[in-house]
Amino acid sequence: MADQTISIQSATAETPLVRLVLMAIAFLFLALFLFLPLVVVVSEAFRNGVGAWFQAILDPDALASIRLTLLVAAISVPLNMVFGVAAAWAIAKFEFRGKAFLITLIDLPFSVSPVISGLVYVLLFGSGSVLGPWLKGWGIEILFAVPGITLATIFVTFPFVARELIPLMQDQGSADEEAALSLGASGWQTFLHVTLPNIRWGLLYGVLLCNARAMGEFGAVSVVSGHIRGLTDTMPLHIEILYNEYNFAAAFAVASLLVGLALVTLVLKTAIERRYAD
Amino acid sequence: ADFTLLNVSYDPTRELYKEYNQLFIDSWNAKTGDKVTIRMSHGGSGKQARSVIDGLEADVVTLALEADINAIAEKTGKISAAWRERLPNNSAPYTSTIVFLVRKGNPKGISDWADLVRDGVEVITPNPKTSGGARWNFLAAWAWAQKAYKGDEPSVRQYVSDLFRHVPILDTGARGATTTFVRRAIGDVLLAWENEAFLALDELGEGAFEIVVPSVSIKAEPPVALVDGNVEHKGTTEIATAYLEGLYSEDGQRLAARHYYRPYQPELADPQDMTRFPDLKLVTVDDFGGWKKAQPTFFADGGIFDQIYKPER
Amino acid sequence: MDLGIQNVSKAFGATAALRDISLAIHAGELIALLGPSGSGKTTLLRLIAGLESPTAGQVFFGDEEASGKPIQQRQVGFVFQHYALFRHMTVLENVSFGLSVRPRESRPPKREIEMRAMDLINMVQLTGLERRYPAQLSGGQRQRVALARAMAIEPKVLLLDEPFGALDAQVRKDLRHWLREIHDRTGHTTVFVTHDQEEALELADRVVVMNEGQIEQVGSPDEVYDHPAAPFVHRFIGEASELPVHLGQGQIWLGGQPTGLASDQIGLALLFFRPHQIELVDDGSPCLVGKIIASRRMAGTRRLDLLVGSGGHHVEVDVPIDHPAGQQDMLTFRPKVWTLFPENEDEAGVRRKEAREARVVYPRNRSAGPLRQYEPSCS
Amino acid sequence: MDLGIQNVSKAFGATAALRDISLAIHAGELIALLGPSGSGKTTLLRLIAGLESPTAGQVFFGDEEASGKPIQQRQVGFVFQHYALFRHMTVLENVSFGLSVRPRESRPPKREIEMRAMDLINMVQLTGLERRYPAQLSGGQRQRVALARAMAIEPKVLLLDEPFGALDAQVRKDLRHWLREIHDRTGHTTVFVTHDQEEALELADRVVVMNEGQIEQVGSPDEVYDHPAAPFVHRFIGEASELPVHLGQGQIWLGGQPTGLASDQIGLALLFFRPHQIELVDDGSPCLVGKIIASRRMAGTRRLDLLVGSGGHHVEVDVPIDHPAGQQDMLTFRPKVWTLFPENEDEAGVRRKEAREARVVYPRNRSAGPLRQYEPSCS
Amino acid sequence: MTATVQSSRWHFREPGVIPGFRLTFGFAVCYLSLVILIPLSGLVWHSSNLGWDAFWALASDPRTIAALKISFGSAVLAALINTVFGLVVAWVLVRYRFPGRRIVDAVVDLPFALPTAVAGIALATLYAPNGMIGAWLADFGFKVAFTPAGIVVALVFIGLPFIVRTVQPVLEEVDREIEEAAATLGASRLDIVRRVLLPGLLPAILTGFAMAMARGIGEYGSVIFIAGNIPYVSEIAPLLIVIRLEEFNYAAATAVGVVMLSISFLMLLIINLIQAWSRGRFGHG
Ligand SMILES: Nc1ncnc2c1ncn2[C@@H]1O[C@H](COP(=O)(O)OP(=O)(O)OP(=O)(O)O)[C@@H](O)[C@H]1O
Ligand SMILES: Nc1ncnc2c1ncn2[C@@H]1O[C@H](COP(=O)(O)OP(=O)(O)OP(=O)(O)O)[C@@H](O)[C@H]1O
Ligand SMILES: [Mg+2]
Ligand SMILES: [Mg+2]
Ligand SMILES: O=S(=O)([O-])[O-]
Repeated sequence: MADQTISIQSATAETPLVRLVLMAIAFLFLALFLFLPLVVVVSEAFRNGVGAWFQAILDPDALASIRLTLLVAAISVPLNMVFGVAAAWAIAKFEFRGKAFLITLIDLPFSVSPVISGLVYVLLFGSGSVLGPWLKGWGIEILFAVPGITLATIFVTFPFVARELIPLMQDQGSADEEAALSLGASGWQTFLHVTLPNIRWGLLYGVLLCNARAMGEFGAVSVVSGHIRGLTDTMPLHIEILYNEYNFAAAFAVASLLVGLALVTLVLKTAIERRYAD
Repeated sequence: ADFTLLNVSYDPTRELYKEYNQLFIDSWNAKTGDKVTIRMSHGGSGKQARSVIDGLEADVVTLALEADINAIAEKTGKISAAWRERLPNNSAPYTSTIVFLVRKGNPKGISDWADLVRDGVEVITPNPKTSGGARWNFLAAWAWAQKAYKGDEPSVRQYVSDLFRHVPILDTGARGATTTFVRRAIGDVLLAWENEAFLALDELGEGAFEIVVPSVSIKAEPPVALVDGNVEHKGTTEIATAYLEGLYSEDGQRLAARHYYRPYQPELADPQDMTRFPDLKLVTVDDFGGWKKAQPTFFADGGIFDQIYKPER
Repeated sequence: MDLGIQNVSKAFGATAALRDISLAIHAGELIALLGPSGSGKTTLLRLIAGLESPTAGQVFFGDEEASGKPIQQRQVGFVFQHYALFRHMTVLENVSFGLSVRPRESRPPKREIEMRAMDLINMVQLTGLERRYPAQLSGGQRQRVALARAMAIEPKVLLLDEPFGALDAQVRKDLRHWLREIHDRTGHTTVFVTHDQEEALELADRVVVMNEGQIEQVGSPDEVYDHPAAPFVHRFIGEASELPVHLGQGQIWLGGQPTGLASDQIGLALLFFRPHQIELVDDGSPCLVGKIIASRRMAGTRRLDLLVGSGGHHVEVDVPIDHPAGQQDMLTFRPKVWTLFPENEDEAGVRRKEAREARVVYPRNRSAGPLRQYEPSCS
Repeated sequence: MDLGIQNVSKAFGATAALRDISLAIHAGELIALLGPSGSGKTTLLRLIAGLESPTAGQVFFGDEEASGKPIQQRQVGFVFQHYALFRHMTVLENVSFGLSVRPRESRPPKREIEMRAMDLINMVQLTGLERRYPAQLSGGQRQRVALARAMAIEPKVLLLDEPFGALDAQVRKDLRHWLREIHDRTGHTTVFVTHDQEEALELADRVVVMNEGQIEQVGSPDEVYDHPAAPFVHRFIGEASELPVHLGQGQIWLGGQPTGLASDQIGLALLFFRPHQIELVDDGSPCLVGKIIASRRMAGTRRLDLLVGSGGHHVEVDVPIDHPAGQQDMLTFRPKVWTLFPENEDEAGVRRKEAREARVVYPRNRSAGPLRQYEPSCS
Repeated sequence: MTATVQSSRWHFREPGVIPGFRLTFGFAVCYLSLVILIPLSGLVWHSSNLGWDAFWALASDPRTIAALKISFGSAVLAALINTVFGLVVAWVLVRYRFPGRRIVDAVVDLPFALPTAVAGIALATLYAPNGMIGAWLADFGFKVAFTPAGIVVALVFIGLPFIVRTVQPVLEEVDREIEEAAATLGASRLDIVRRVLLPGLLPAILTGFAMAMARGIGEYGSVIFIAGNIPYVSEIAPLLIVIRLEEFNYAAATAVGVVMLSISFLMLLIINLIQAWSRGRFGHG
């Protein structure tokens, strides 16, 4: 499009003025709601200099929270990924009754308040429940420990991969899979060699989003964490603690780490996609 | 042996316990040779109590309100019903009170509770529903009004109601309210824990704020208690008890004073620190019939606090 | 490998895609499944491949009933209409796929897989392109990769679903020859689907004409063209003009006029003939008379649109390109070759209606419009 | 409305899609733009519509230069290959669209818009379907909605880009007639794009044959078929067999053998003829001799693949269906109608290479494979 | 895969050759039940402890209703704002080429990744009367942070990617010819956008709107930092849940939760049904 010789106004493009206005609106909007918050986080993080930033990150409690966050993400993201792939396979490759209902259920966690997402596990595993004390009797801690935090995270990030894959796989249909089967491939080989490569970008994208959200979840985790410093505080919770200690620079330093991680993964994903997508 | 203690506390005690824990670890180690790790959990007082109720394995709770510990005792039975009698001063090793924090030079000329409902005055306090400190704020205001209106309940209600109409933001916790007042520069006066107010002066802007002491305030008694159910199970009864008792020791009391808490035994604290606490007339929660009565009357669902927020329209 | 289809039905929910179909395919044959859209061609092909299972009936591979055989073991090469090439694999990888997913014990060594794949790529004339990805190939090239891929597993049966459907007319034509050659060379039993009768006639040993889930006729191209077994076949294969006639007195009559065509039957019938199989009549003997309403050039001949008989039946005939008929108003002619399908009074209306609906309806003998104001005059 | 295209070029970046094209289209004509993929047909059509603007040259609407005219004011009806129907609008809404977006002052009242749209829907034989959405229509029906929609704005010029490209062969054929009728009835100036020569020949008043961004020939269907102006046209339109010959001594020679065809020119040339325009020779006179390598049924005739001459040139000819040639090994024949295009020694190789690349390459006179082991024997 | 002869009797799933239905469907449903359904049904069960009358009293409590109104109102408003501007953003990202486009594109997902509390704090910092934007707005007499408008600001941030990410792919797929066709029919650019493009995007917009809104209704972390949290004015429903919890009143908390959950679920279901309907009718997804 770029090097078209425009002597008449193209009917399918806006006038340069309109285009300018639209871009201005978009940029202004993004600036107000996305970039400036980003700038705030980063500038606050480095308010006291790079040294202070490193100090905040290398604080043992901060490191513990980073470790915990990574651990929780490392458990919940693969689980949700496997679920997402399985659900998308079942939904996209087969016709069965109640599909729309199933899809709605998969969407549901998006619309559940994080407070409730945490609460449901408190109700399920709290001392007042049947399950909690019973598990405790076996020495299994759910609430206020890694399992509870992981469960809450799984709940909140549940739909990301499936949501990304379902429309993609529905669009792609089953012809490739049928071809592979007719060539003698087993179901597993078909998935591995044919389906997976076809959905890799969608999968990657879903996993990245899922991961970013898993590491950033605050509300739900806050309810089930117990906020034990250095033990059950994830990064977002640690940020809150620092903030409440009037240690703003440190709070934003840890926050900037999350932002940085998110940005790097998102940009990386864009870059990879651009290079390898045909 | 190695021990791990979990102290579930409320927001403004972070700095105090950070120091006290180290103190206790060292002294316990010196005394018994045991290694102790002390874990802290901070948050709004009510939320912390709820976590313990839901199974957070706290060895000790050091909360903002007696009511919160009562709730744990009632709902779980993990704390003995007679917990208040176990330690001196109703299990409150330190007390505090509610003061006003105003901006430098006190531009609105606020000197007492009556000034808070003047036109154009904005008051910052957290939400009594979610913040322990805020309940003390509420009771202090109520106490002053009772005195001012000679116990005329409708006038008292009217005053408190007016007061909250001057509150533009109800943060969920004391720390949030402080941040709003200090960092966001919203409001003319912050109703704060005395220790929070001093901390704000120290940490957030030397010279930017002033403390105003009202004519009447309340003696806030943040209590501490052993969670028997948990310590028995974990075998930490002895050390947890020692941990709480240590708060009453000379070291403990001095630390409390240094962190702007009024020690139970002022004579044990550094006199230098004690000079910072202004004299003021304090009522206590017992004047409201104790927390067992005050909590449901004022703060339960449908209580007085909810009533004053009932929309008039 | 002989293929047997015995009383096979297939329903999708309420739609019956196939109704009680039986068909025997002999080893080494090249069979075309020909029929309009929705007639069940793809469904039948997928049933043979094992991509669908029949609602009733059986499919035989040789003497063996195939129902218990999963698709992986059927050894059918299936070429999908839109190729279904693996986009992330090169041509070579696509062609090697079938061999490389074999269980370890029967899988050839890597070098051999590659060699065999290269041979196939060679055979389909794509040498030099083996490192390309499907996106970098033209439609015709992709089609050939799909074929090579299917043949790599040494199938006993090769199934192709509209192999050239998505291609340009020109390319399609070229690939036809080439498919025939491949077939002749390899000797596979081959079944291909098409809705293009020209393709079916040109390519296949035998043509299976399908309609609404049923087989209307099976026969060699010549048979189905020259001796259609049903009106549907006549209409669908080759060009057809049809006239509702009645028979009696040893003659065929159109609207009370004798046509000069002999028949010893009696009753109502449909007369079918092909536009190019007519002779012009100028000796005044009984014949068909048509009002010429349009004339157009068709490669080597001139095609005339006529309105024939008092009913104004639309009919097409071909005349030599330089024939003066193009300049005249009326044409007198007689079919040289024709077919009669008897029909009784009640069915007549229905049949004609069906015939019209089978094709897209365009203004023939309907109301209004300047074109349809001519009243045909009869001799 | 006359249309004039004057020295128009169009480049997309480095690709020249059109190179210095000039063309005059007369009011009321039905013109076909015919050419292989990528030859610039769509680009030319879009230039006329104003969807693209030329890199150089001018487009005239009548006497008016059109460059300054925004597309909205050109009043061209454009029918897109894939219809580009508005899928969230019903058939009626689609057809009404053009009228309902007119500026208020020239917009007919709502009732009238609807009436006019219904008339058009009626004309394209879709009455009863006006409340349907495009997704609920068949391909052919969609095509007709697209046409009705384009005609609703009472265009001066109707442009159609491969109007039937996406349709079934059968449907395509039916719609052709119908388009011709519509054209005759409405008298629009109509330009349509196709790469299907049969369609162009059957439908158009004049055919514009395009190749690589240039016009190779403009003429009536008969002209371009019978008198192709260039080898490309001969190859592209109708079926063509070609042989590299040389001329001399009043004769045409193939590989040193006389062909029995007369020519008074001298030098190298390409001899073109059509498969059906041959005569069989059995009187021993000079002629072409071909080894029969394949035979297949084509509607009314039999098509033979031959290898001719010592070079083994691939050639196709048609013989009557019942001719015994089908059972023989060799065929002796002569073109009845033929065309010569001279070429000089240097170009010869290049030309033939081009010819081959224009189509998909399939095994003709290349290496290996059993089919190509025949050595043609000459008379 | 048993390829037994099937009669036309009722079956749960259409037969086919692709393997793995039982495995994937089974796993998906089990996992869904374990992680989502059982916990959620626990919620419903708990609220049922209340009994219907108490439940109704709570659900119809003016405070609850006010909070729900505020939550839904701000969520709707934020989703509307996002719809308008998200559409513009998607348009600009799809249709225009400018340096840094891919970075901007990537950053749109940021709200998914940023901890909500951080988002709330950052937005409060910006929009507070002494913040960068807040101070500027204050000059014009606008207050955003710590007013109901603050809730909307937070929810706009939270919901933005939902709109952009659902509209963007559909917009990318819009056939240029559709626009050209409209132009040849005489439609102005505005007409084309208004009457041809937007209706085509409607299902996607609707989905994005619903998702953004559903997410907004439940949002807690970011909102409490920037809303004033004043009962009846800027107290959101999730905060009310938290307040009930602080009162150790689980039943009441779950009751509010169940009301929110039901409304959200209903909304999602309706949207999915509309989607299915429009797919059937207009032939796109
Ligand atoms: N998976 C399916 N679900 C429901 N109906 C189907 C399915 N596959 C085919 N059908 C129906 O079965 C009938 C036959 O379809 P089939 O695809 O075999 O036709 P076809 O002859 O291949 O047509 P085409 O030339 O259009 O490809 C049609 O009515 C079709 O709608
Ligand atoms: N928008 C564009 N940008 C770049 N190149 C283009 C564009 N449109 C067409 N071309 C190029 O211009 C040449 C002519 O294209 P055009 O679409 O006119 O061909 P066509 O004759 O319509 O072919 P087809 O039969 O495949 O539709 C081709 O080489 C094509 O790649
Ligand atoms: Mg088919
Ligand atoms: Mg084109
Ligand atoms: O920490 S508070 O409970 O006082 O908010």
